[in-house]
Amino acid sequence: MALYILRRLLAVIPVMLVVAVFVFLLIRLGPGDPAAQLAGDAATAEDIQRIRERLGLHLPIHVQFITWFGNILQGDLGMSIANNRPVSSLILARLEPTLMLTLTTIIFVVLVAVPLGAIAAWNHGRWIDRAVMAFSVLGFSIPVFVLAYILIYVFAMWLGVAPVQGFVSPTDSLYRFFAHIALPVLSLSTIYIALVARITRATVVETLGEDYIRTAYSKGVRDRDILLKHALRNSWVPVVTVIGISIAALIGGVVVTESVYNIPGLGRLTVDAVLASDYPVIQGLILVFSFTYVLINLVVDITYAALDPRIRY
Amino acid sequence: MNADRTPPHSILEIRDLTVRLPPGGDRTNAVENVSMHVNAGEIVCVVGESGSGKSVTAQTVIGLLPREQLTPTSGSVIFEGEDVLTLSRERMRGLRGKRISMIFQEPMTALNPVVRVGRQIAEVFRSHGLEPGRGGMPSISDLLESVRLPEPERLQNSYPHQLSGGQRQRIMIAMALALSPSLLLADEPTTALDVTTQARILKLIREMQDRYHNGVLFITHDFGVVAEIADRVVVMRDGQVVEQGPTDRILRNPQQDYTRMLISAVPSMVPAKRKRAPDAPVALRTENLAKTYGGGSWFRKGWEVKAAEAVNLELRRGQTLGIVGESGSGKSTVARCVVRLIDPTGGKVYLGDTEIGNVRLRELKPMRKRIQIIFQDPYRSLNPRRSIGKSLIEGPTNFGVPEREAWARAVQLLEIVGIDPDAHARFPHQFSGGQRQRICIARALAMEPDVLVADEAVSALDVSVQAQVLDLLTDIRDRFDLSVLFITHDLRVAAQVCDSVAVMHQGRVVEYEPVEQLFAAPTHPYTRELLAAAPGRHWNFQAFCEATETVAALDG
Amino acid sequence: MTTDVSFEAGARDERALSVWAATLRFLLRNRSVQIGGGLLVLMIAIALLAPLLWTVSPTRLDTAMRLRPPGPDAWMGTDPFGRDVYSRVIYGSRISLLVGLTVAMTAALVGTVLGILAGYIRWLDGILMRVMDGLMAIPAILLAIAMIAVLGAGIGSVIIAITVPEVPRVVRLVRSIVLSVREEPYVEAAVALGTPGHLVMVRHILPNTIAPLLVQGTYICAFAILIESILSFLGAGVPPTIPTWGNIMAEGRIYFQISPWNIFFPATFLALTILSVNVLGDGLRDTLDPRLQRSV
Amino acid sequence: MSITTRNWTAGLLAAVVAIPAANAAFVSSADAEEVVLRAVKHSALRVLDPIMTTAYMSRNHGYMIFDTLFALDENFEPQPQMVDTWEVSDDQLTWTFTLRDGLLFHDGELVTSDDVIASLRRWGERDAMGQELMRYTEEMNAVDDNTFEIVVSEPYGLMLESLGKPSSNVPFIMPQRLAETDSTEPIPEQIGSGPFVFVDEEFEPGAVAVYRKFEDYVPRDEEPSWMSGGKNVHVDRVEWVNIPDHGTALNSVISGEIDWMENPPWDLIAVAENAPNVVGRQLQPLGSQGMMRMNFLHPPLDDPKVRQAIMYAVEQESYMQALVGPPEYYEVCGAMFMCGTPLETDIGSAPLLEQDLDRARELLEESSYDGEPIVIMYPTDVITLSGYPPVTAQALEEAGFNVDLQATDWQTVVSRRASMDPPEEGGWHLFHTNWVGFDVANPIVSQGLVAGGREAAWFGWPDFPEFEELRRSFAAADGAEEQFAVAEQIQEQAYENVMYLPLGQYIEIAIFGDHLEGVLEGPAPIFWNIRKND
Repeated sequence: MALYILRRLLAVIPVMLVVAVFVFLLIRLGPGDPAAQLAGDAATAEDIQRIRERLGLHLPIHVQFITWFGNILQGDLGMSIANNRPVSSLILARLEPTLMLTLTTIIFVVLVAVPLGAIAAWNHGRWIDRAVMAFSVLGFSIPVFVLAYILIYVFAMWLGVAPVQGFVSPTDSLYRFFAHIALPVLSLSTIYIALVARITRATVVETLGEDYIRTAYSKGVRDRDILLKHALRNSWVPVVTVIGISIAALIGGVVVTESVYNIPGLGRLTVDAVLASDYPVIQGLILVFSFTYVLINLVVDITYAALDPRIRY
Repeated sequence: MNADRTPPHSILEIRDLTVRLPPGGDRTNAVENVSMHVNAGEIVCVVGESGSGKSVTAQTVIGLLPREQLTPTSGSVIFEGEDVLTLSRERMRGLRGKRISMIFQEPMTALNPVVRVGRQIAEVFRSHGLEPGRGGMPSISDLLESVRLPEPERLQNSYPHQLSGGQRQRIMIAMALALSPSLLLADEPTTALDVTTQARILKLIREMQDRYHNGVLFITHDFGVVAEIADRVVVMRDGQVVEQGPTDRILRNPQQDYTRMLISAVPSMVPAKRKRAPDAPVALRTENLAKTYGGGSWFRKGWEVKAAEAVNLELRRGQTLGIVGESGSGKSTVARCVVRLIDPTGGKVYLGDTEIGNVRLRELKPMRKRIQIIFQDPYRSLNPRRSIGKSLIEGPTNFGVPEREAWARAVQLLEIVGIDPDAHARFPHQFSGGQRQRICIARALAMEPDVLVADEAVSALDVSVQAQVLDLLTDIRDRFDLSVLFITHDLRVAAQVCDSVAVMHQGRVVEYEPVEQLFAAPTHPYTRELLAAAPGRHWNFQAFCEATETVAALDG
Repeated sequence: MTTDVSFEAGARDERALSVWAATLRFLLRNRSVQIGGGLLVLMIAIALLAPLLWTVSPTRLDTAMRLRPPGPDAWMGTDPFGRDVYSRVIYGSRISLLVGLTVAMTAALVGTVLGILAGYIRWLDGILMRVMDGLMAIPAILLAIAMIAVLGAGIGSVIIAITVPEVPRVVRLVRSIVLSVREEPYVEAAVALGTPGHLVMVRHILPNTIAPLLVQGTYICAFAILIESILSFLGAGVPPTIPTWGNIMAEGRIYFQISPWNIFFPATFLALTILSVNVLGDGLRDTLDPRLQRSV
Repeated sequence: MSITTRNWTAGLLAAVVAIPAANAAFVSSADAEEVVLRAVKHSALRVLDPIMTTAYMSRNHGYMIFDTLFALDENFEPQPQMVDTWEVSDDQLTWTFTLRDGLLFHDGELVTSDDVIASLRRWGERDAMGQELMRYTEEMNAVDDNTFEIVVSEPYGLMLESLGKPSSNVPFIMPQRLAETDSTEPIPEQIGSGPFVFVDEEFEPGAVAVYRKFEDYVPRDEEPSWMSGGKNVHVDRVEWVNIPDHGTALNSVISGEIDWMENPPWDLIAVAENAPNVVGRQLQPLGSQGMMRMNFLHPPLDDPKVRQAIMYAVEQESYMQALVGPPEYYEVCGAMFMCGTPLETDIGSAPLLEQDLDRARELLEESSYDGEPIVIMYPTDVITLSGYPPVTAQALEEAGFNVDLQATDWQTVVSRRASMDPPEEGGWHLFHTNWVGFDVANPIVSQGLVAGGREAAWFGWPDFPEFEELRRSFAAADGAEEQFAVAEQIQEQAYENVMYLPLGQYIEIAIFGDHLEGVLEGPAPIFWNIRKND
């Protein structure tokens, strides 16, 4: 087991290296001169040159990469151009809202989508199944920002049952945390509920066709136990895989959702950084997001290995 | 066979049962007007080829027909005085596992892979409001012991994948008999098992039935098994009962042509007599052939499987060499190595005088046409997207045969293997399994090979079709003076087609003799065990009588 | 031996054609394919006929006519520059479908080539798949945003930026099909028949990828349309000089409360288009390849 | 189906319904005893150094934590703020200033003359008006801790106007150690002597900036007027929240989550004002001016005829409609120094006020223009700028130009507009921007009128030495009348050369809850003097 974990950990290295090279090249080859930006309206050519040298932008590109990568390994993601602060401190400051938003969303998605998918699978081919599938395909088709505006309009402006914007830390007030996070979570989760419900349904339908389900029936096992103890227990590997993989896509939704609901998280930081061409921040964010994604999927894999008796390593 | 029992009373009575198929199938009903009964203490075998409706019958009895696809439309299934077709879902559930239970064909998939087997057995009790080991109920260990499983305490904490196929089937039986049901349905419970395991499981079923005195409805396609276990036989075909009666009567004196045909199609254990030239040139030879898997990756150094080791075989022109073994014995590995679908890790393969086991793929290419292979699964052996004509000309055109010529040859070959040449533009799905296997043979023949490797080529076929394909194989061998390497798990088949047989066990050839000698005087204990396990070895099916010339020495 | 059976090439092609026709007929029997396909054909027709359908030039400004509600002059109202929302929405269908279809086809093509290489050339497999893993680790939208930042805003760069994150998924799909089909007996039989590697690939392995690619392609198409609208909405996509649905909504978003038509109409068209592609994809999957799952 | 569908559905419903029902609940502050003023600014505070950058957000931040020597009152008169008394020597060459007693920095140190001199020096490196002042300045000396003098080489009439310059860059006074930071690098910490203290730990760039009241601040006794007078703070805490989505921000003012919003989009002001508890007011007196700037370095815009053709092709009203919308918030105004200032005049502006495509085509015909595309930079991310370029593009096309409208973001415009390369090699022909009225209110501050060519002029680099001389004479002009006369001349020539095109004049409205009392007008947003009632 330890060897397996080690092997999986080592496999992370090439992936992250690819990400790092890609991100570095992408951004360094980009247009826009960060030094000119930093210098502002009234800057002279010498001002800009001085800033270039301060940022190391005058060095050859491979030297820049080595310096940059070395710094990253030490946890130094560089300085934000627009904010003149260490990127790592910017990201840390914005971590909590995004973390809470995504965690709440994932929990909500699992709580809603898995039962939905399971019920649909159990009623395979009947109206409730069709309704779930129709909802699912609809969920895939409504852009998150459209949904967000509809929700704000209906719940915040019209009914006045939820705040319009903002984020409150659960450590300040749990009640206000949930009040503020409710609409963002609803907007963000729709597409994932659609996705997870669909996968759950498909997996459970497939599992329900397995021989051991027939065995369970022949033993006289109750319907509920067949669904919960046999079908769902054997379906969670694909379901959890999808949840793990869709975290990458979730981040796309976070970018939009945080912008609309004014949640000061990493998604907002991303949009701000892009609009300000704040390349070090974009680099840092991509690295952090990718690393998180890889790590989560690593944990997912290791969990399977630990929990599923069939998986050998 | 159980004549000394108390007067039989009927546990199950099926009357005029008809189950409808969903519209659009090739027939309207899965089973039609089927009537049969099972008495307490009796094993009734339902025999039939695929599609005969035997499994549907069993599923109807236990109420496990696929929802909304198969519906009983008429007739009744009286179990202990109640018509199960009219019972509520919940009442039916109450019967299942308690009064009626079932075991299935695939022990590998019939157990929930993520639940420990002990808990799965306990679930039978709990689903009926009982607890194992309490209130007069047997404990899990008792049950495991009763099905002759070793170390019950340890075993009940195992997961299914940690057990062998035979052990899993025993767990299934323990589960099925946990609440002493009066009726046990066994749907081909030994078909997926190796022959030695099959013999033990059949023995266990008999034992258990002696102990619990329940009725058993045993579904099988194998008359060997029938001869081994049945008290009465019901023969089914296309959803209808052809004939039923006591085993002895059916086997000795079948009334219907179909029954006769089925019984006589079972190959004999007595090797067919055939003249062979002992000094024919060697067509294929292996020298210490070995194949080892694994060991490549830095992380998996410890993981290594020797699939085949030190295999020395010799196949002469015009002869058939059989490789017999159970699953995992390495027989298919050898087949794939000599055709170079996989690369051997040791030893040499000579095709005629040419070594082909270690040559590079480029040099191998001209040798390809001299050795061809036929696979087990007729449904996956032909590209479903290509017409069979195109499949047939593919090989020759690869070797520069003009397309027109290849087509002409394809037509000829289709005729030889008994397929209408006009069907060349059809696609594989428009043919039956047996026809496809014939087409595969034609495809191999189109290359005009010296050696034909048949890897379990008839194992997936129904017994009647199997007989025809075997005839075809023998026929073309003789007609084209082919050498055939015949891989099989079935001793009966080997006895009929092979000139000599190599028995493989755990990657090694344990015995390698001319066929008569091997069947008459096996020397290796494994060979003897294998022969002793063959179901129905006492019976000469072709002659509808008990076997006279048999491997008597092995009895007991 | 009768050789008068007709083996002429023409006859064979006819049969092959009829196979495709039969497949098409089979597909068209599926309700989802009917609904999704019908809707999509309608959208494509709108896109193709757009110049005939719009009432004024979609980029024509009339600042005196800004933010007018829907009425006889402007069927879907006007935007903050006084441009005609109806004409812009009609024009937007061209961009969305162009992006969706191009991304799907490019991703499928590039992914198939790379997938075959990965599935067939062992030493390349490791490297290629690590790169693909790396690409997949970067959230698609971030990757797209970063790439557009580098390539500059424009339809071409948006297409590239949306395609790149999709390629790894196709590569994985094709590679897994290649690896599994390679084990099929009929492929082994072809090898035993001496069929050269590239012909084995083209004749026996590649056809197996068509159905999954078709299904996956529709999902990619839907996803691409969605991503394009999100990118435009965030201001990181197609330049706002070109009326796309995302751009129309981005320009109208702040006036959501006083002129919801700026969001409502493009959103409806966007959702309908994505819906039609998704429904079509589901229908194709149900008929062609029920075991295939969608991935995001 | 007897499975637990019902339970699951019920749970789901419960989860949805559990979303709280009362609006007030979201507003209630965790720290109820503190009075917190929450404001949404027009953009995010990023750079905390108001000298290094001209960004208005940095200037606004400066007014929170720093204080100034002088400050402008509502009559455009500089009034002493940190300065207690001052005098000028008879030769008009030596200015002596004495600081008020008890001025403290947030770290508890006294404000000294050394701090002031260092601060002025740093400002003088960056700011245009500061640079002008430094050109005249011989030396700056600390007489004692509280007194300092500025010695100029010749009499300088704009001394107090410079020290009380209201908008970017404002000569804020900071501790000497901060003021010695290189002027291209941001100051390392936020210590000022202003009425608010910056709470660094709670600062999240792009999201929120937090200030608390500086308890030791000593306000002047005078009534507040614009940036001058007593800076009395009546709230404990001010939070600047950045909400990039205007609709969201507006809605949260209506719902009471936010107290104050700067510059909502004009179309939405009516929505806010219709809400019972929200008021809208113009706080910034002069308003702003739109500007179209051309590149004088490259053909065809180096040809005055082409520039004039553009002037005839466009008209102010379209720009204002596209940018602002409701007419009550904008004004068509040909005065380069703004309508409503002492220098207001409409001389030379007629071609800009009425579109005349025929004349434009005529001029174009006579000019050297031969069809090359005019590269217009189109920043799409700044709503107060994105209205202009499409209007220009359409007008130019109608006049017979070929137009290349290049969409990009404002940051790219900012770096690209500095490029003197030809348009086809990464340069540009034309861009638009806005100026706060005070920054164009006279020929000296107005960047667009600097005609010193590549070395001295603002982006676009017009090079007209005589014009430059004329502009200089404004600084030397004696008295308002003479100043006006010079200004008229300047404007006339500026239009002739098409130095830049004013695109109209608009005001910005702040909306805030009617529970705020004492909101002041001024050239920059003012957070002192405000009381928050319940």
